[in-house]
Amino acid sequence: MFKKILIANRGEIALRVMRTCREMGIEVVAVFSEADRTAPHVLFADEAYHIGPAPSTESYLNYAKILEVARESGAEAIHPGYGFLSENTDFASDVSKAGIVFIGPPASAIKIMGDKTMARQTMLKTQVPVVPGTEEPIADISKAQKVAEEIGFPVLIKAAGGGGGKGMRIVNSSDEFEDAVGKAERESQSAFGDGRVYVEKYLEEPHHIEFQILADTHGNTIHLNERECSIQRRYQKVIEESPSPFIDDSLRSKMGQAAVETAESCKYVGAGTVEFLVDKHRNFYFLEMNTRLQVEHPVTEMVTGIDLVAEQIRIAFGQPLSVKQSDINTTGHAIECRIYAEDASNDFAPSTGEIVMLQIPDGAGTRFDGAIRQGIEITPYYDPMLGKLICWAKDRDSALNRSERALREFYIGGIETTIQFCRSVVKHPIFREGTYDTHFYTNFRDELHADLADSTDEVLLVAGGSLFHHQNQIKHSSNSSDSTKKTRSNWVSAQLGRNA
Amino acid sequence: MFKKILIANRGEIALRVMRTCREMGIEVVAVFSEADRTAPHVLFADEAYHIGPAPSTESYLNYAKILEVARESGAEAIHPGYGFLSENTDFASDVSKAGIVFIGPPASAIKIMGDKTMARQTMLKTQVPVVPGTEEPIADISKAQKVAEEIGFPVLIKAAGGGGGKGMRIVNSSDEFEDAVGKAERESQSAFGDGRVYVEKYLEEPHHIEFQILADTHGNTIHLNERECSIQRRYQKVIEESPSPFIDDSLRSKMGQAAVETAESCKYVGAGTVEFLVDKHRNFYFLEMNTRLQVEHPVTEMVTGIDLVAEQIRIAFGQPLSVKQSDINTTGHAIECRIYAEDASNDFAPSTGEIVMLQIPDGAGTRFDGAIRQGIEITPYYDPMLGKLICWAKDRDSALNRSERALREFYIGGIETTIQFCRSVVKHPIFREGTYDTHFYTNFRDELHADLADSTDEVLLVAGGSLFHHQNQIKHSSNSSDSTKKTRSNWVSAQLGRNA
Amino acid sequence: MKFEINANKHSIEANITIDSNELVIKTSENDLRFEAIQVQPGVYSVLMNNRSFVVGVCPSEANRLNVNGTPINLELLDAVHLHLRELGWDALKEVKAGLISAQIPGLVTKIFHAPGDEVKEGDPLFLIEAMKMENEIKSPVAGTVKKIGVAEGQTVEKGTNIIEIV
Amino acid sequence: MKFEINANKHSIEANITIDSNELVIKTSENDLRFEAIQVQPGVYSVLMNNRSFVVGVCPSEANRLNVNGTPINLELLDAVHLHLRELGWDALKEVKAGLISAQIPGLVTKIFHAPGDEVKEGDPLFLIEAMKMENEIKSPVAGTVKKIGVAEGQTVEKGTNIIEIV
Repeated sequence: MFKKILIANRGEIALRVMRTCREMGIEVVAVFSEADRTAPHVLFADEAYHIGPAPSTESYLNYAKILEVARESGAEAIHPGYGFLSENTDFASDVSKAGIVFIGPPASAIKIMGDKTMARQTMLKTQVPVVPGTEEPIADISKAQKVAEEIGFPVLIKAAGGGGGKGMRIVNSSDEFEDAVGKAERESQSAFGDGRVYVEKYLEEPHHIEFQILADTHGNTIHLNERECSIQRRYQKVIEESPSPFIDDSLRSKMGQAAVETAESCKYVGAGTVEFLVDKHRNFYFLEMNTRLQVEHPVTEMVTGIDLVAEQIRIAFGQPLSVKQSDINTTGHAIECRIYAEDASNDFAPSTGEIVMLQIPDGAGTRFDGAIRQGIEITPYYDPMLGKLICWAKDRDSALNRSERALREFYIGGIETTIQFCRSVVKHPIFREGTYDTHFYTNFRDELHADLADSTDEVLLVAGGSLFHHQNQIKHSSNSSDSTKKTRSNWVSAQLGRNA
Repeated sequence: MFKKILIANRGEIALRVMRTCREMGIEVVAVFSEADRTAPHVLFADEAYHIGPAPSTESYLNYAKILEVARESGAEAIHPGYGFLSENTDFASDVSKAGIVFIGPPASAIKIMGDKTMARQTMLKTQVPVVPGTEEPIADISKAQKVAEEIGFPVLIKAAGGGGGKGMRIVNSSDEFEDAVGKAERESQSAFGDGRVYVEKYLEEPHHIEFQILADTHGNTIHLNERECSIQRRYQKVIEESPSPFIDDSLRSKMGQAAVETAESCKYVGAGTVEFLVDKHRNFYFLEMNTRLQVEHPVTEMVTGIDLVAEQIRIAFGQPLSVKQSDINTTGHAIECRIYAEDASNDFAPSTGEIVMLQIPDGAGTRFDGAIRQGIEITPYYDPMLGKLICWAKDRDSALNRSERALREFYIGGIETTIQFCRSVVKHPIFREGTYDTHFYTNFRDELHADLADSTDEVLLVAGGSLFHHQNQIKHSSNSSDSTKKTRSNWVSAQLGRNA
Repeated sequence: MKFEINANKHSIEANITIDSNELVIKTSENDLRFEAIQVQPGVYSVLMNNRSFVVGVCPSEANRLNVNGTPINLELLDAVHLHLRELGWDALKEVKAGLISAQIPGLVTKIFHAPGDEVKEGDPLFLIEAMKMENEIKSPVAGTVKKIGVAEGQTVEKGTNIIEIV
Repeated sequence: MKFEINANKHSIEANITIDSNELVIKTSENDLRFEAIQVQPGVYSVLMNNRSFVVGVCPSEANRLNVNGTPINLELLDAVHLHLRELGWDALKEVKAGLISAQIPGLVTKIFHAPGDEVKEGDPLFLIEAMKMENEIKSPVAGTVKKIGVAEGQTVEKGTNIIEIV
C-alpha cells in the first residue's frame, strides 16, 4: 500500500480523506494557503506545506506548486478531494507524468465526462437516455438563443467545465437569455478557470437522483445504489438522502445498470457519480457524470457500510474492488444536511467571521464531516460549506427524527449558518412525506423562511437578551459612554443591512 | 408515549438520554447544581431547574428536591442515568408513590441486585455459578479477616451499595486488610451514602465480561450479547469492546442464558447488565448485576443497532420489547475508550481547569458521547469522566485502526486527560491480539506509561514551543518583568509537583 | 427603562429592568422574569420560568439575534429613539435612503453606475464575489447616485460603504 | 540564548533564538528551524521541516507540555539557573525537600501527621478527595514535619501548600 499521500484540498474533504488514510496506516501531507495556516487539516496532517496566498488561484489551484510539494515530501499519490483540481485533466495527466499516482479516474475519462458537451456526445452512442439541449458550448449567443427557443423555455445554462451549481442559471424567457449567459460565464471562469457554458432542457417536476459507482483496473464496475438530491437552492444541493423515497426497486435496478453502462462507456476507473434527472412519469435522463468523490458521498457510506475513500485508494494502488455487485445491500436510511456559512434569510448571502461558540451534534448514528473549531475565522476566500451533518437510523422516519434532534442541538455562534434552514426543510410536511422534487425550495420558499422565533415570549426573551448583552458590553468596556453610542448606532446600521 | 421526562443526572449520560428523548418527541427536563449552570445538559434541555449547591449530596443526590421539580414541571417519568440515584431503592419507590414512572427496574429488583450480598444469596438458589466470598457485609472486622484468610489472598473488598470501582480495594495480605476495609468504607459512604463492604475471592487471569439484558412488563427477557471490560485501572473500566475476542459462540450462548436466568430470578424489568468473571479455563462466575444503564452501553448499541435508552423508555411506558431474542444479531465490532480528566502519568490524579481548546474526533463510525465544550470549566465536584469515544467498524482490526485514528485526532487543551493513555492501550500488541485479561494494566503498566514524546527532535520542538509560549505571555502581559519571574518560578514548582 | 420592541410581526411596548443576572420585562399583558448568563462572548444561556434558551447576538449586527439557533431580527428602541420619532425624525428611514454598504466581505467585481445616474428601486447596483459566488446587490431605493466609494476589483470588508444614493 | 533542556531521558544543551514566529534551535548535532503560531492560548501549531505538530502548554504547570497530545515533562534551564547550579545551589532540589502541596484541588479528608512527627520517604501524608475518588499523598522525602498548612475538612485549590517537611 502507499506510505504517504498528499491531499490537494482543504476544509472538510481534506480532513475526510486524511481520516481514512490514517486508518489505513498511510501518512498524510497537507497543503495550505496563507489564510489556512491553523486550519484543521493542517493541524491534523503529518506534514503540511505552505503553497501560496489566500486566493485559490494562487494556492489550491496552483498545481505546479502542489506537484513540487508532492515530489519534495515523497508522496506517492495525490488525492484531489472535490472541487479545485479534482476534475482538471491537465493536472491529472501531469501528476501521472511525474510518476505520482492520481487518485481518480484516468485523464481521458475526466476529459470526456468533465466536459459535459463531450459527455453528451459519448452518451448519445449508448442506450442511456440524455436530456435534450445544445451539444456544444455556446460560441454564438444568437445561435444558442435559437436552440433554447427550439427546446422551449425554461432552459438551464450550465458550466461546461465544472459542477456544484456554480456557473448555472435558469432562464425563463428569451429576453433574459443573454444576460444569464454572461453571468454564468463569469462565474464559471472564476470557479473553474473555464468560462464555457451550454444550454439544456428543463424537465417537469424532476428529481435529481445520482448513482455512486466504483470501477477498478481489473475490469469490475459496480454501483452502490442512489442518492436523492432534489433539495436544492441556487441550483446547489442542500439535503441529500439514501435511499430515495421516490424510486422503487425496479427503477433502481434499471438506473443502476445505466450508471454502470455510463462508467464503462468512458473506461472509468475509481469512484464516480452518474447523475440523472427523473421526471414525474419516472422517465430518467443522463445529466452528467462527476469524475470525483461527491460532497454527499457519506450517505452512501452510511447505508452500505463501505468506505468510499478507502476503495478509491485501493483502486488507485491497483487492487481489485473489495466487494462485488451482489455484496451491495443497504441497511437503514441516511440523510445529509449541508451546513453553509450563509444567511438563509438574506438570500443565502455568505457570512464570515469568528466562530465564537461551537457545539457539534454527536451520539448514535450522528456523523459530522466538517473542518471547523471554536475560535476559528471563516474567511471570504473559499466555498462557504462548513461541513455536513449525516444522520443514519434504521428507517426514514427515525433518520428524520435524528436529523431534527441533531440540527436542534447544533450551535454555531458568531456567524450565520444554514442550520436553521435545514431544520425547516427536515420538519416540512412534504419533505417528511418524501413527495418532493427539485422545485421544493421554490415552491415552499416562503414557508421555509417563515420559520422564525415568533411567539411574544420569544420576542421578549430576545429583547431582554439583547439589552443584557448591551449592558454586558458596557460593563466590559473601559469607556462606557462611547460603547453605548457605538452599539446604538450599530442597531441602526444593522437595520439598514437587513432591509437593504 | 410520555410527553415529558426529567433526567436526574448531569454530564454525558444526561445528554445521551436527552438525545433519545428528543428523537422520540419527548420534552426533556434538566436539573443542575450551582456548578453546572451553563453545562451542556442545561443548554440542551427544554426546561432546566436549579436544585442546589455544587456538592452532589446537596444537589444531584437530593431526591426530595428532584421529586419536587418533577411535580412542578409536570414530568411523567424520571430517568436516573447511572450513578447518583440510579440504584437507590428509596428513590425508586418514592418516585412511583408520587405517581411518576421511574425509568428503571422495580425497587424490589434494585434492592436484591443493588445489594451485592442479597444478590449472591439470590443467585445461590439458581444454576448460575457465583464467586466464593463473604455473603454478608463486613460487620466484625476480625471475623471478616478470618473469612478472607480461608478464601486465600488476594481478595477483593467491594462496596455493597454501589459499583463502578468506587469503594473497591484489592488486598494482597492479611496485614493490609483492616486499613483497606477502612478506605473502602469511607469511599463507599461518600459515593453511595452506604459504607457497607464485603469480601470476595480474586480469580486467575480473569476476564470481566458482562451481558446486556432487556426485560419488559409482558414477561419477555432477552440478552444483547456481551461486552468485554477487562481493561481496567484502579478497578475501573477504561476500554470496553463487543464482541469479546476471548469468548466463542458456545460460551456466549451459555453465558447469555445465565444472564437471562439472573434477570428472571429477581423479576427484572428494564435494561440491566449481568457481570461475570471468566477465568482462564473459561469457567464463568456471576459477579453482580447492575440495575441501570451502564457507562459502556454504546458498544452494544453500535453492534446491535438497538437504542437501549429508547427500549428503556418504551418498557417503562408499558410497551413490549421491539425485538425478540432471535432478532438480535451483531454487525462489526465496537470499541469504547473512556476519556477522563485525569493525569495518567501521575497515577490518574484528577485534573481540573478550563478546556482552552477542543477538537472532538468525528467521521464514519466515530461516536463521542460527552458533555464538554471549549471554554467550559472542569470542576472537582463530580466524576472525572469527560465522555466516551466509541468507534465502530466492520471487523476488530478496522475498529482498532479507527480508534487509533480518532484518539490521535482528539485534542483537549488546558487539562490532562486519558486520551494518550487510551492510545497506548489501543496500540499495545497484547490488546491488538485480543489476548488480554483484567491484569493487563498491572502487567503492562510501565510500557503503557512509557509512551511519551521521546525523540530528540520532539524534545527540541517542545523546548522551543515552551520558550515561544513564555515569550508570548511576556508580550501579552502589561508588566513584562513580573510575568517573566512568575513563569520561571512556575517551572520550578511544577517540577516539584511532578516529582513529589 | 421603557422600550419599543419590533420583531417580525410584533411591536411591543415593554419596561425592562436588569439587576445583575436577573431581568424583568413588563408589558401590558406580561410580567416576565428571567435569568441570563454569558456562555461565550455574545452567547447567553437564559432561563425563563425554567424554560432553557440559548440566545446569540451577531457580533457585527447587534439587532440580529438567534434563540436556540432560530434567527430573529429585532429593533429595540429606547426613549431617545422614541422621542425623536415623535418629533418626526425617523433615524432608520433617514439612514436607509443614504448609504448602500457591502453586506458581505468580498471582491467588488462590477459597479453598474456612475455618480449622477438615476436608479430605480430594484436596479442592480454592483456585484460582489465572496466564497466563489457572485452576488448582485439591488438598490433598496430610487434616487440619484451621489458617490461611489470603491473601485471595481477592490476587496472590501463587510459594512464598507459602496454607493450613496440621494 | 543558551539553555539546558531536560526531558525524559534527554539532557541537551541548545541555543534557542526566536524571531517573530521563527525559531532556530542549535545543538552540537542539530540545526533546527521551525515556525510556531498560537491556535488558542497555550496551544501552538508548529511546523518543523514541514512536519506538523500541535504543542500544548499546561496552564498551571509551564513545564508540563504535550506534543500531538503526547505528554512530556520538560525542564528548561536558562543561564541564570545554570549559573546558580555551578555555584552549588540547586533550586529544584532545594524546593523539592520543602513544601508538599496539593497536586489536585479537592477536600482534605485526613492528615496523618502533626508538626514534629518524623516521616520516612513513602509514608502517607494526607488524603485528598476529588471527583469522588480518595487520593493518598505519600512523602517524597524523609524528614521532620515542620508545619501543617490546612485543617482536615478543608477544601483546597491545586498548589496549596499542605505540609512542610525539613
